[in-house]
Amino acid sequence: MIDVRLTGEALDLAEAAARLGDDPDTGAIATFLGLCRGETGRLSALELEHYPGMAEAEITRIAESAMSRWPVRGIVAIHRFGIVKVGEPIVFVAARSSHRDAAFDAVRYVMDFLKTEAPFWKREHLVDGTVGPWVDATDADERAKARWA
Amino acid sequence: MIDVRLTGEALDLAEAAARLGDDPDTGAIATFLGLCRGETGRLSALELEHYPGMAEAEITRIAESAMSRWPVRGIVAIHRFGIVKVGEPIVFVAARSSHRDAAFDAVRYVMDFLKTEAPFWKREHLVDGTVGPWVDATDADERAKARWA
Amino acid sequence: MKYFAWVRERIGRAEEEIELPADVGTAGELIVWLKGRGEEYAHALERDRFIRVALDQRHVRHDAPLSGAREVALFPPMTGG
Amino acid sequence: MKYFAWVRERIGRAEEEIELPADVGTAGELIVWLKGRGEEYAHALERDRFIRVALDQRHVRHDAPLSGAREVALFPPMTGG
Repeated sequence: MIDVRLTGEALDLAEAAARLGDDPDTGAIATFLGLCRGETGRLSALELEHYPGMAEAEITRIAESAMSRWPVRGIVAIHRFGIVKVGEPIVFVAARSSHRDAAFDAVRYVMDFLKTEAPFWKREHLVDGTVGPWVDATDADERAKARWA
Repeated sequence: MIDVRLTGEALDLAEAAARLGDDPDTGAIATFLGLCRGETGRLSALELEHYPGMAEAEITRIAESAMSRWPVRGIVAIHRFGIVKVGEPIVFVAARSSHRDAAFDAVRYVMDFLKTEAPFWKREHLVDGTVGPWVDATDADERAKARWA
Repeated sequence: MKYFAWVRERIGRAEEEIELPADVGTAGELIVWLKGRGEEYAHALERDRFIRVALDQRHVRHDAPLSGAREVALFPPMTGG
Repeated sequence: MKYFAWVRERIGRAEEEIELPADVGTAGELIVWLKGRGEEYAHALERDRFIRVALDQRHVRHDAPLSGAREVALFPPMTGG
């Protein structure tokens, strides 16, 4: 089971977690929640631009790849677009599996590829009301992806 | 911030997640939920015996060790005791951090040590109403712990 | 063509229909050709190798042939998640 | 002394007060000495090396000295989480 969704609204985490469904042979659920950081008071929000259609397709391809690598019974991925205020969720990824290693690996893999392959672009909105620069891609994220090669 | 709790009641996941608190410089929250598996229809529940006092102390020591290894801003760990029915949560662990790697590592580390060091013992309750054997410790769990050495 | 983030801003539009000359065969050749269309394109695409290309909503390398693609998108390295 | 899980079941009690002889110095020596106290102890502790020991709620190895511990617990390998 793969469930990928984009939304312009605040994430409802209970609803997001419920999308994994019930399954008596799931022994492990790993989740990740990425939040908009304030960068020690500098930011008021992040604005997320995305490529409609390709964003869903690319995250789905990443989740399919994760399910082919590990014995995972389901993956849910939800990603925000638009204005995301400091403290609000940007992305939620969850995987359920019989055992914990597969669930942990699958969620981390999806996040590492999502960061560098899913077509989203962040720009900063500053606390003084101005719109700041586009966020630069980081080497750390490229290295994180490389560890799965 | 470390928040360790044992409970004989069903876990309230929204309440559990809320224990992490708000923090504008948290960019990443990783969580793990361990559930009672049905073992393909064989089990009705697991019964968890624990060592009161030491269980809390040992999980706290494990969480402190995780916080000393990674730049994690908070860890929450909640563990059930008593009868846990198939599909119900046994353990919830969450960590918040500025960046995702630390949050993932901390949660996985806490789970790997909790499995082999926290004083809990599981016994099977079967669907035919009888009480089955105590669950044996696994080599896989010992190996999982060894990877952090 | 579709453009995103600062590529979109510098070019000044989010999408446009373009008739390609016959000698533009790959994604990389498309970028070079677009840079000759005007200052805004030259500015948006100046750091060639940082520009990502998607053909029909799939990432491709700059040496990928354009053949048959109905939708071509150019954008900066991604920063989601 | 506190006992848990199948160690508790085989010994037939969850806890008891015990006066140790002076020559029982380590956790491992305690296990050997307890095995001599009766069949239920011998059965519970027969696989010595699988028995875990905690002194004052901390795990210790079998060669750890008992000195000063107020609470000693014996139990099987743990299976929580």
